[in-house]
Amino acid sequence: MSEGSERDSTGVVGIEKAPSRIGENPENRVLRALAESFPRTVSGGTQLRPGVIRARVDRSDLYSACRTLRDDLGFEHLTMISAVDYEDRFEIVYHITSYQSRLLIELISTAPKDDPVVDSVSSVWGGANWQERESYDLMGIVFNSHPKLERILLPKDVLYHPLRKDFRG
Amino acid sequence: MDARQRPKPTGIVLKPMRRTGKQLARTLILGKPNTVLYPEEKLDLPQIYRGKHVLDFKKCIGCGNCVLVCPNDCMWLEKVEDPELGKIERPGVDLGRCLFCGFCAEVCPTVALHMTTEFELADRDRDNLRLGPLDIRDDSFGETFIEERQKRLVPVLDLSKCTDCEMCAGECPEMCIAMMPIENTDRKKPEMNLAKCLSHGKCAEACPEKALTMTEVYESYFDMSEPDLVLEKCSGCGACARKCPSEAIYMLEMPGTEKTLKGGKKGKPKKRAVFVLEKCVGCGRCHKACRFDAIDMPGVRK
Amino acid sequence: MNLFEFCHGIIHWLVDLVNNLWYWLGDFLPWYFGDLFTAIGDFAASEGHLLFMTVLVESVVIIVVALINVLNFLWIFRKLSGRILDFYGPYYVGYRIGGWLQNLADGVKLFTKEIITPTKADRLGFLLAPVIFVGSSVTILAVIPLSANFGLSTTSEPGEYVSAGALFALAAFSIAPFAILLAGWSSNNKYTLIGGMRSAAQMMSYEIPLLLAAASVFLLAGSFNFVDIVDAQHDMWFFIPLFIGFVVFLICLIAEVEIIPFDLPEAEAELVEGWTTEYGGMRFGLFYMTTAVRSYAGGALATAFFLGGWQGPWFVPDEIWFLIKAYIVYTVFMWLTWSVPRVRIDQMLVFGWRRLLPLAVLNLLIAAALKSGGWL
Amino acid sequence: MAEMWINMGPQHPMTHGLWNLRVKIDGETIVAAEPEVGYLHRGIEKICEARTYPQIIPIADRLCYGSSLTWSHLYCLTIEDLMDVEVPERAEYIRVMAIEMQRIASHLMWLAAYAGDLGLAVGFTYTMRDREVLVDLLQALTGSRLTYNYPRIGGVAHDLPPDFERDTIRAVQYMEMRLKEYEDLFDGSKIFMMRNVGIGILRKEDGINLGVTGPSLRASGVDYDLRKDMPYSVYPEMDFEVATHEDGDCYARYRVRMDEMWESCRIIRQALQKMPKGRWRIVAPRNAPAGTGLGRVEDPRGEAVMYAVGDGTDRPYRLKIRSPIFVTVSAAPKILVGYKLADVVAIMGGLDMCIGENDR
Repeated sequence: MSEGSERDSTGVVGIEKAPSRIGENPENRVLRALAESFPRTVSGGTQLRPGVIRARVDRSDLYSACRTLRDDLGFEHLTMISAVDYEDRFEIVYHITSYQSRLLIELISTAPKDDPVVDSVSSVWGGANWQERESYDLMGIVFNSHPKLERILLPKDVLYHPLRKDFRG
Repeated sequence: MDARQRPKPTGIVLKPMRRTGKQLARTLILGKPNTVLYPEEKLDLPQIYRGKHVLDFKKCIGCGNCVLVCPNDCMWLEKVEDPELGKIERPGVDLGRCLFCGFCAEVCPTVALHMTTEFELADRDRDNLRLGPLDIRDDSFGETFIEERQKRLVPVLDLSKCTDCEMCAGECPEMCIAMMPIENTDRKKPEMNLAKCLSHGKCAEACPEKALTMTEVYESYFDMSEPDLVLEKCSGCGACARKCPSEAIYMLEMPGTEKTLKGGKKGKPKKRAVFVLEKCVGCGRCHKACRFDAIDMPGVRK
Repeated sequence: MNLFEFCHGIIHWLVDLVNNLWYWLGDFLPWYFGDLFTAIGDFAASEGHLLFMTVLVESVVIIVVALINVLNFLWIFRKLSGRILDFYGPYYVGYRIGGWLQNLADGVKLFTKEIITPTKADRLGFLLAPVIFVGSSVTILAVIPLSANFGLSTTSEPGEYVSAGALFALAAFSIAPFAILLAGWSSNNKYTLIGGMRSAAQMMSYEIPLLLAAASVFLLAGSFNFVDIVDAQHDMWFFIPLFIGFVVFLICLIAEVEIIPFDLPEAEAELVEGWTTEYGGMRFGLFYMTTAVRSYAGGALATAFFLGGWQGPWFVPDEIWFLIKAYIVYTVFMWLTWSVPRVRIDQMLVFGWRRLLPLAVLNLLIAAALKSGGWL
Repeated sequence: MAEMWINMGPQHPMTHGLWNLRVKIDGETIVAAEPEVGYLHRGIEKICEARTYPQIIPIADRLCYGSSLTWSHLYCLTIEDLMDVEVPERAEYIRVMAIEMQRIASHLMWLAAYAGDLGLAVGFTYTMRDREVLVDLLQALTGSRLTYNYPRIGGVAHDLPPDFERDTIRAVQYMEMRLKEYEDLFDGSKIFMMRNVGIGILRKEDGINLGVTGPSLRASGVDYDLRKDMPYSVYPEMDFEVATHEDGDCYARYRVRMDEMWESCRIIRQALQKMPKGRWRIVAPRNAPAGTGLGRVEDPRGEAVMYAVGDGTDRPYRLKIRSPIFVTVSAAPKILVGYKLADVVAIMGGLDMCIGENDR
């Protein structure tokens, strides 16, 4: 796959492309690059710890934000997708790692209770495939344009999503 | 990289055959392979091995903390009659559901519950795995058992003798005693910061009324919830004091709680529950016993 | 005295005893009974009947000895595996004789199990496969002599045995793959099918080097007879001049008896239990036992062909020498088996055709050169 | 032979657990593969929502039967992050030492299963025998043989037992001796090399994109180890090297795990040397504040992550567990296609499946 080697180089170039200020740490650089690319949809960028940053992204721009993260900022490893059922919303949390700058970004997207749909990122990271299926299976989040959105841990014929808070066994 | 040399992948089958041949020669000459012939030989188990439970009836106070902390709900409290101890409540355990995590032994405030090294617990009948308190009773086990948790001397206050003289606070070398007013009353009482206390015992020596006594308590690693009295609701009935397994509650007349009668006269002071938090094991029985919801205990269900 | 004479003597004595009884009994009965008894007695004393009964008893003796041998083999297999793998092996059943009775106990257990035939299996093939497998393998034992005096012979002349015994043994050895293929196909299971196919390919490619290595021995000995082959090794055991052939023969034997580097037909990691997956109860027990029979036969063939047969110092009987050598060959098999992983089927076929076959041919050339040069 | 589907599992010697690998074979060559998981789903994430924080520790142990200590440690790390608890230094050293022992034990168990898969029974028994040495040590330390329930939120359950340092040093010396023996048994065997070299090649780009982590990724040449690159606990104090290999085949995965065992022996020695005196446990608060906590550790199988959401009570609101092998097995079809049927056991065995954490 020529795409891989290309991605290695573009990742480095992408970080260099963003004009760096003196003394700016890589966490802030990533946050600023993300906020500059998506000024309206990315918000709440904070640094939690050295090496760990958090940002919120609107679900309309989730897919393109993930593309930017992978292609331009070098976040090539999707660590985990977790879905949380809050009282008023679903939160889909993406933990994404960069093998080059050793950073972890916690990208949070929200979906309303009555419409738990977000875009699938399994075409960005192949590792997202099963994790999205798991979120669909246990929490009922629907991922748009997922190649095979089926139940994975539970049998095919169950009707509920057990990790939702309103689920009573 | 000192001890490590990357092996060169050489040899066809002779290298592994040399290893297995050595093994064959060793077992044939010694005549004893590594296997333990189980029913005849057994492994040495360490003392902290978590097997079947034993309960020291005399040390157990029946607080039920083991029941609270059990992740699998496999313990329960059962009423038993003992010729020496009278009517008591002691825990039983369902080994069929037990995870052998050892939390029950770890949380036990008087170190009455232990786990032995006995692991041969299989049975043909599931009911036989439900062990009541009498099945796990072994009053002498604790003598053979070295408890890892340390005992600790802490000052315990008898509020009825206390005269608010502040002598103890002045004597403490670690400065961990402070006189705090009791809410809604006129009294003050010394409060100890037990995290700083080094068990010198100076405060108990200094107390002129002998209201402070040094008592041995086991260290606890579990943050059990503590009772909190809502003074307005307390009727002074004393149900909590009767239920408390560790005698950490006693009833005391509180000056400053008298109702003002007609004519400016003051009535008798009310009896109120007083908690000795140093002794409290956090079992929540007072909370359950209180009919007036006067005792708050976060996290304990009624 | 050899086994034939021994059995012949016993049968003769028995027939004489019974005939005397007949004749004595005939004296007391009416004449027609007496004539009948005389006729029966004459038939019993006739040369043909005596020969037939002798061979029958001889076969039974040989089979019983062979089956006890097989029990020994299984015991050695399990005990040796245990020691190499650092555990005890059979221990409690027959405690005083080192757990020797464990195999009998397992056999009894397997006898008590239900024999299941899968619903969609080809019943005839499913039934026939164990019969062919066990029958052909046990037949090998009939022609393998334990010594010059202990074997199946047709005359009382020592040394005159089944004249092409070695050839017969090798032929019977190679019937088994058909049974395996039949078992694999008739079980109607994908694992068994793949196992059977693998077995066919494996046997086919390892049969040829095996036969070529054996052919070099026949060439040097100038005979297909076991006794002649062993006699020809009186001066020098054949594994010294034919070392390449010896190694090729051992490797091919490992493939033929399907133990670990080449146990692909029943590779339990990928094919569950290979072609025996659907067999249960004593049918499986028979397969298990027959594997030991084939291992013993392989060890015996290697002993007879290359290791001088029953030749050895006089203080141990010839039969024991033969058994000891066969056991040592088997021990080496076991040692190798537990030291290496299993190969893959394509690697194995490549190894068979590209390495072993040229080596076997080279060995045959060496043997021919030795023979024509007159050195041996 | 026509193409046909073969079900390897749920009851199959290759699976080491309960899952199903459907492979489509053409003769003996694999043309398609499709893993099916979920047979061992116990709903641990839901169970955790009904348990108090300490009660989850023994349940986190049950996630993986091969390396249970890593998972309870990961859980404790996560909750310490959520609660902002500082762990005593001695406890950190004890944890690191115990985890490295667990890592060796887990890798030995993997090696045992792997050798058994390839048909090398000696490899199985010898590695399991030597794993017993470490299990005995962990038993003396924690009081149990498989599910240790040893870490606590804010420390560890017990201090080191008497004579533990001496026994550990002896065990490490024994292990180093044995590792050489394994290298003779495995690397020195031509047949083992035939079965491993060039089999199941996972290329670097594919490995990164498919989310493969841990030894399987390091075998493909990615030098990424959370112990080095995002250090937790006292790993920054330790001097060790990250084992990597360039080839990405089964042999590389085997080699990386063997080298990791050597490195773990080094870490155990250092942890024993540097271990300070002092307390090994503090009392953790009962309730967690509202907020999130994240814990990441380098599991023997890859990158294990837990994400906890607290809501101010004594029970977690949500606990998400990222199982490394769940993602790795989703990459299996990519690795399997094109190899022989017999290579399935080598490839899937080389990925170190653990169904307990996979299905949760």
